[in-house]
Amino acid sequence: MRLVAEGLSAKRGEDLIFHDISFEVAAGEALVVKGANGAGKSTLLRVLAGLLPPEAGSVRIDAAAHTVERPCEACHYLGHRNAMKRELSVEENLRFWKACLGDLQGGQGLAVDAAAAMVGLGGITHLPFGYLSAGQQRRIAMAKLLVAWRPVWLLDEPTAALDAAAEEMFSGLVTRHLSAGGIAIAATHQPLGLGGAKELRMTGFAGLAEDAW
Amino acid sequence: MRLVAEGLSAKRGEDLIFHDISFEVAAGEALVVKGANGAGKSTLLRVLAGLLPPEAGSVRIDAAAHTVERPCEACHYLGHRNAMKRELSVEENLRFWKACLGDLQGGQGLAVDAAAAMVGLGGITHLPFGYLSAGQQRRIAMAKLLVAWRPVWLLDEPTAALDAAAEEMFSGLVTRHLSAGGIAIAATHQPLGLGGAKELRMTGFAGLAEDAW
Amino acid sequence: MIALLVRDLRLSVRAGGGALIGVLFFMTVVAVIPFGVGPDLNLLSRIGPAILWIGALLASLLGLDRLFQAEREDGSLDLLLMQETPLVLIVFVKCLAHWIATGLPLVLASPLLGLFMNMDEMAIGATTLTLLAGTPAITFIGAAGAAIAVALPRGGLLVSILVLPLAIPVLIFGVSAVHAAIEDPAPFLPPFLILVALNLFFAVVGPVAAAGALRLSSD
Amino acid sequence: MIALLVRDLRLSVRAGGGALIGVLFFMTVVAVIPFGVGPDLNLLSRIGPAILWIGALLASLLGLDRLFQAEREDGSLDLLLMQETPLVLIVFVKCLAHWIATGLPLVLASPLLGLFMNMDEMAIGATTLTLLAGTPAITFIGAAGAAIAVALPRGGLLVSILVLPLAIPVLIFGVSAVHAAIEDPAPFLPPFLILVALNLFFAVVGPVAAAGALRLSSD
Amino acid sequence: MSHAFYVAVSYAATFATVAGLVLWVWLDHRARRRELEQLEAAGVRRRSARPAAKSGGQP
Amino acid sequence: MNEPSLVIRKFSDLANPTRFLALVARVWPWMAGMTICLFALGLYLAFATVGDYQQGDTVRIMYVHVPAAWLSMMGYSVMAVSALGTLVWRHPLADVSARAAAPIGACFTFVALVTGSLWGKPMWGTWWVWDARLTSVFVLFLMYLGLIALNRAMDDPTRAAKVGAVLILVGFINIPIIKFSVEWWNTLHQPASVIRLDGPTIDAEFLRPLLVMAAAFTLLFLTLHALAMRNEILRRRIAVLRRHAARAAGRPGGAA
Ligand code: HEM
Ligand SMILES: Nc1ncnc2c1ncn2[C@@H]1O[C@H](COP(=O)(O)OP(=O)(O)OP(=O)(O)O)[C@@H](O)[C@H]1O
Ligand SMILES: Nc1ncnc2c1ncn2[C@@H]1O[C@H](COP(=O)(O)OP(=O)(O)OP(=O)(O)O)[C@@H](O)[C@H]1O
Ligand SMILES: [Mg+2]
Ligand SMILES: [Mg+2]
Repeated sequence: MRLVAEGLSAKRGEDLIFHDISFEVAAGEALVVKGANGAGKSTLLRVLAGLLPPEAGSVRIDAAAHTVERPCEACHYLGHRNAMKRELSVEENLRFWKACLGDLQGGQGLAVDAAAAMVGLGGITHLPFGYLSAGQQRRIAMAKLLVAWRPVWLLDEPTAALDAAAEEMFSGLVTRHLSAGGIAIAATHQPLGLGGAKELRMTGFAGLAEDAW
Repeated sequence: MRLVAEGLSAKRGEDLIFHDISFEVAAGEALVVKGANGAGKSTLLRVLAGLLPPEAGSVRIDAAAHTVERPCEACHYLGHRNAMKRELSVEENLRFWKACLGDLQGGQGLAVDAAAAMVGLGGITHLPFGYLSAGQQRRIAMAKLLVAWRPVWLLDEPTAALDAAAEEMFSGLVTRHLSAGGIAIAATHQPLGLGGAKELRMTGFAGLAEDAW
Repeated sequence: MIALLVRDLRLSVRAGGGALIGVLFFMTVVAVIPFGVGPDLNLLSRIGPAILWIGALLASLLGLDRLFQAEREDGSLDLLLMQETPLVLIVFVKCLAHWIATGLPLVLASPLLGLFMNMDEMAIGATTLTLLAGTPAITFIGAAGAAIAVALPRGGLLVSILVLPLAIPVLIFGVSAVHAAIEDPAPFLPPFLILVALNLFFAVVGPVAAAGALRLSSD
Repeated sequence: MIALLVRDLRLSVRAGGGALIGVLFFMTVVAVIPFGVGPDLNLLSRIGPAILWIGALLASLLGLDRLFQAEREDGSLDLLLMQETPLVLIVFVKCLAHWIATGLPLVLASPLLGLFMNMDEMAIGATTLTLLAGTPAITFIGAAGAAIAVALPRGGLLVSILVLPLAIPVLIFGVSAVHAAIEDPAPFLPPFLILVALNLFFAVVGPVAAAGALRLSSD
Repeated sequence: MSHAFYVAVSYAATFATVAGLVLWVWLDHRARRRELEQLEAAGVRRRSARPAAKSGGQP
Repeated sequence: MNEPSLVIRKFSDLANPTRFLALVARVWPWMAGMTICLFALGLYLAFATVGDYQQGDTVRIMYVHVPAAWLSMMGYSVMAVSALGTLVWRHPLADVSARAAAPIGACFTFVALVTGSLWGKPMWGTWWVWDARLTSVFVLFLMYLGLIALNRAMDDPTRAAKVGAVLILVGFINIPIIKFSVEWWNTLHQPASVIRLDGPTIDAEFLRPLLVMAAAFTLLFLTLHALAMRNEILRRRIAVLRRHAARAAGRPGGAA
C-alpha cells in the first residue's frame, strides 16, 4: 500500500500556501513534515485529509487492502482539536468513535479499555473528558487512533502538550502502527523520536495564486 | 518587587491537586514549573491568576511600584486559549486588549504594530484572527502580553505550537521582560531557553482533601 | 449511525440541553402569556394554538444554532466529514436526534399546556397533531441554517434571514390547520396535508443543503 | 470600558445574529398572531400591546445565552476576571452592548408592528415607550441567567427558564402601563414609573448577581 | 361525569405519583449499592475503611 | 482560612455523612411503618365521613389535595433552609438535602396541581384558571423542575451547590405569594381555613381526616427525603472513589 501525492498545491484565501508538492509514502514508512509557523504544514495535512480541496494535484492510495473511494476514508486525522465531548466520559467518547468510524479492512481496532491503557490512562475512562488535564486529553485523542483501524495516520503537532514520558509512549504507538503496515504523516516542531522517517520541509508562502485582481 | 506564594494548596472537584507549595520570585527572576501531565501545573497557574480560589495558603505581591488589591491584577495570564475573537482582525483584537487592560504603573505597553512586529508578524495585523495558523495565533496571543504592561507573566505552555525560531523569539521576549524588572512564571514541558531560571517540580495528586463522604 | 444517534441523545440528556429543558422552556413561555394578555379564558383559548406553535418554534430554535457549531469547535466535524458514510445521512441522524431530544417532548407536553390555555379537546388534538407533523420540519430547516452558520464565520445574519422566513410557512399552515379543525366550515385536511408535505420536503432539502454547506465550510 | 462596548458592538454586527435575528423573530411572532386569533381587528388591537411585549421578551432571550459563553470559550473571560476594573462594571457594559445590538432594534421596530396589530397612535406610542424603558431590564436579568449557565455546555434554554419568571414583573407593569395609557381612567404614570424603577433595580442587581456567578464558575 | 370519577382519578393519580417516587428512591438506592459493591470488588475502598490511611494508590 | 475550616470540622463531627447514614439506616423502617399506619387511618377516615352538602363526594379530594399543597410549600422551605446551610455554614449535608428534596417537592406539587385541576372541573367548571393561587403554584412547579435541570446540568457538585442555593433563596419569594395569594388578590380558590391565626374555621368532621392525612403526607415526605439523601450521599461517595481510583491508576506508580 502506498499513499501518493502528486503536484499538490493549496490556497488559503487568495494565497497559494504551497505549490507542486509531490511525495510517496509506502506501508511501514513515516513522513515528518517540518517548517516554520505558517509554513503550511496544517494546510497540507488538511488537504491530505480531504478537508480542504487542493488547488491542483491529487492524492491517492495505491494497492490498499480495501479500495476506498476517497483517500481520506483510509485516514485518521488528529488535528489541533481533540474531537471529544467534554461532557461525556472518556469511555463514551472512545466507544462512540469506535462505533462511528468502524474498522477498515486490513486491520483491527483495539478495545476501548485496551486503547486507553496503551496511552497510559487505563483506569481513568469513567472520568468526564472535560476533567482531564491538557496532556491527558491529548493522550485520549491518540487512543482514538487505536480504537478503529485506519492504515494512514495524519498527525498535526501530536505531541504539543505532552510530557517526556508521553512523547516516548507516542513514538511507541507510531512505531507499532508502522510495523503493522501503516503509514504515518506528522507535522511537528519537536523531534518525534522516529528513526528513519522521511522528512518534508515546507518553506511557506508560495506567492499569490493568480494576480486576478 | 516580589511575588510570594505561601502554603498554597488547591482542589479540583474533591481532589487535592497539590498541597502546601511555597515559593518566592523576585523582580527579574523567572520560575519554570515542571511536572508530568496532570501534575497540576495549569492548576497552580490558575490559582496564581486568581481564577481558582486556593484551598489554603495565599499569594501576595510585595513592594510593587503600584500596590494592587489582588495580586492577579498585576499579572498577565497566557492560558491554553488565546483570548482572541476569530471574527475580529488581529489589530482589532490587540487594540481592544490594550485599551481594556491598560498599563499598570511602572511600565509602558508597546503600540499594537510594534508588538506584532516583536512577535514576528508585523505585516498581517489586518487579517482576521481565525485565518492564522496555530503558531501564528499563539504568537499574537503573546503580543497581547506586550501591549499592556504587567509586571508578572503567568504562562501556561507558551511554546506549545511554536517552531524553533519562534521559541527563540519567545525567550527573547521573556528575557527583555525580566530585564525590565518583570517576573515570569511558566509551566512547560519543553526547555524555554531561560538561563538561570528557578525551577519548581510538581508531583501531582496530593490525595483526597477530606474524606467527607 | 446508531452510535451517533445515541451519542447525541446522551449529550442532550447529559448537558441538560434536551428533553427536560426544552419542555420547561415551553411551559415557562406558556405560563408567561396570561401575565401579558390577562387571564381572560376566552381570549386565551382563541390565541392558544398560535401561542403553543410559537412556543414550540422558539423552543426548537433556541438550541438549534449549536447543532454543528459545537461539533466544529471541538473538531468532531472534521472526522465526520472524512467518513465513508454519506454526510447527508449523518446530518439527518443529527437532526433526528435533536428532534427526539427537544421536539418530541414538546409535542408530548402540548396537550397539557392546551388544557392550561383552556382549549377544547378538538383544538388540543389538532394542535398536538400539527405539532407532531410540523416540528421536524423546523428542525430540518434549522439544520440547514445551522450548517450555513458554520460555513461562513460572518454568516450569522444570513442564517436568521434564511431560517425564519422558511419556518413561517410551517407556522402558518400549522396554526391555520388547527383553526380549520375548530371552526367547522374550513376543512382541516388541506392545510394539514400541506404541512406534512412541507415536512417531507424539508426532510430531504434540509439535510442535503446542510451537507453541502458543511462541505463548503471545511477549511 | 468604551473599548469593550465597541468590541461587543462590532462583534454583534460582524458575526451577525444579534440584531437582525431578534427583530426577525419579533416580526414572526407578531405576524403569526393574526392567524391564531383570526382577522378580528378589535381583538387584535386589544391584545396588541401584550403581544408586542411578549414578542419582545422572547426575542430578547434569543442570543442572550452566548453573552458570556463565547467569552469563556476563547479564554477572554479569564482575563476579564483578573482585571482591576470591577467585574460588575464589565458585565454592565456587556449588557449595554447587547441591549444596543438586540434590544434597541426591537424598540425601533415596535411602532411598525403596532400598526400591523391595528393599534391606535396612543397605544403605539405607549408601547414603544414602555419597551424602551423595559427591555434593558430584561437584558440585565438575562445576564444573571447567562452567567449562571456559562459553565454549562448547552445552557441556552436554561438561561431562558431562569430568566422568564423574573421577567414577569417587568412584563406585567409594561403591559399595564400601556393599558393605562389607552383607557382613560387609569393613570399611565404609576405603572410606568414602577417599570423605570424595576429597570434601575435590575440594572444594579443583574450585573451584581452575574458577576458573582461568573466568579463562582471560573475554574 | 360523576363526582366519584373525579375522586377516583385524584386518588389514583396521587397514588401513582407517590408510587413512582418510592420506586425511584428504591431503584436509585439499589443501583448505588451495586456500584459500591463493584468498586469494593475492584479493591477500591474508602480511606477510613482501610487499615493504613495513606494518600493515593490502591491497597 | 483556618477559622471556617475548624467550624466545618465541628459540624462534620455533629452530622458527618457516615453518621447520618447510620442514623437513617436505624430509623427509616420505623418512619416507613408509621407512614403506612397513618395513611391507613387517614384513608379510612376519609372515606368513612359523609360528603359535603355542597360539594358532594368531591370533598374527599381535599384530603389529598390540601396535604400535597402544604407539602409542596414545605418541600421548598426545606430546600431554602438547606440553601442557607450551604451558603452560611457550608455544611456538606445541606446541599445533599436540597438536592434530595427537589424531586420529592416537585412530585408533591404535581399532585397538588393534578388533584386541584380534578377538583376544579366539577366545582368551577374548568380545569384551569389563571388566578394568582393556581399560577403561583404552577410557577413553583416550574421552579422545582428548573432546579432539577440545573442540578443535572452541572456536574461539579461543589460549584452547583452555591449557584443552586442562591437560586433557591431567590425563588423563595414565591412561597408567601402562594400562601397569601388568596387574600391579596380575589381568586376562585378558597381562602385558608385551617392554618390561620384565629384558628381553623373548617368543620371538625372534615378537619380530622385532613389532619391525619396531612401528618401521613408529612411523614412520607420526611421518610423519602431521608432515603433520597442517603442515595445522594452514596452517589457522591461513589464519584469520589471512582475519581480517586482513576487518578491513582493514571499515575506512573499507580496500580493499573
Ligand atoms: C390546580 C388547581 C389548584 C391548586 C394549584 C391549588 C393549590 C392549593 C394550595 C397551594 C393550597 C394550600 C394553601 C394554604 O396552605 O393556604 C390549597 C388549599 C386548598 N385548596 Fe386548592 N388548589 C387548586 C384547586 C382547588 C380547588 C378546585 C378546590 C376546591 C374547590 C381547592 C380547595 C382547596 C382547599 C379547601 C384548600 C384548603 C385551604 C385551607 O383550609 O387552608 N383547591 N390549594
Ligand atoms: N475542570 C476540572 N475539573 C476537575 N478536575 C480537573 C479539571 N481540570 C483539571 N483537572 C484535574 O486536575 C489535575 C491537574 O490538572 P492540570 O491541568 O493542572 O495538569 P497539568 O499539570 O497542567 O497537566 P498538563 O501537562 O497535561 O497540562 C488533572 O488530574 C486533571 O484531571
Ligand atoms: N482558515 C484560514 N483562512 C485563511 N488563511 C488561513 C487559514 N488558516 C491558515 N491560513 C493561513 O495559511 C498559512 C498556513 O497555515 P498553516 O496552519 O497551514 O501553517 P502551519 O505550518 O500549520 O503553522 P503552525 O506551525 O503555526 O501550525 C498561514 O499563513 C495562515 O495565515
Ligand atoms: Mg499548524
Ligand atoms: Mg496544563
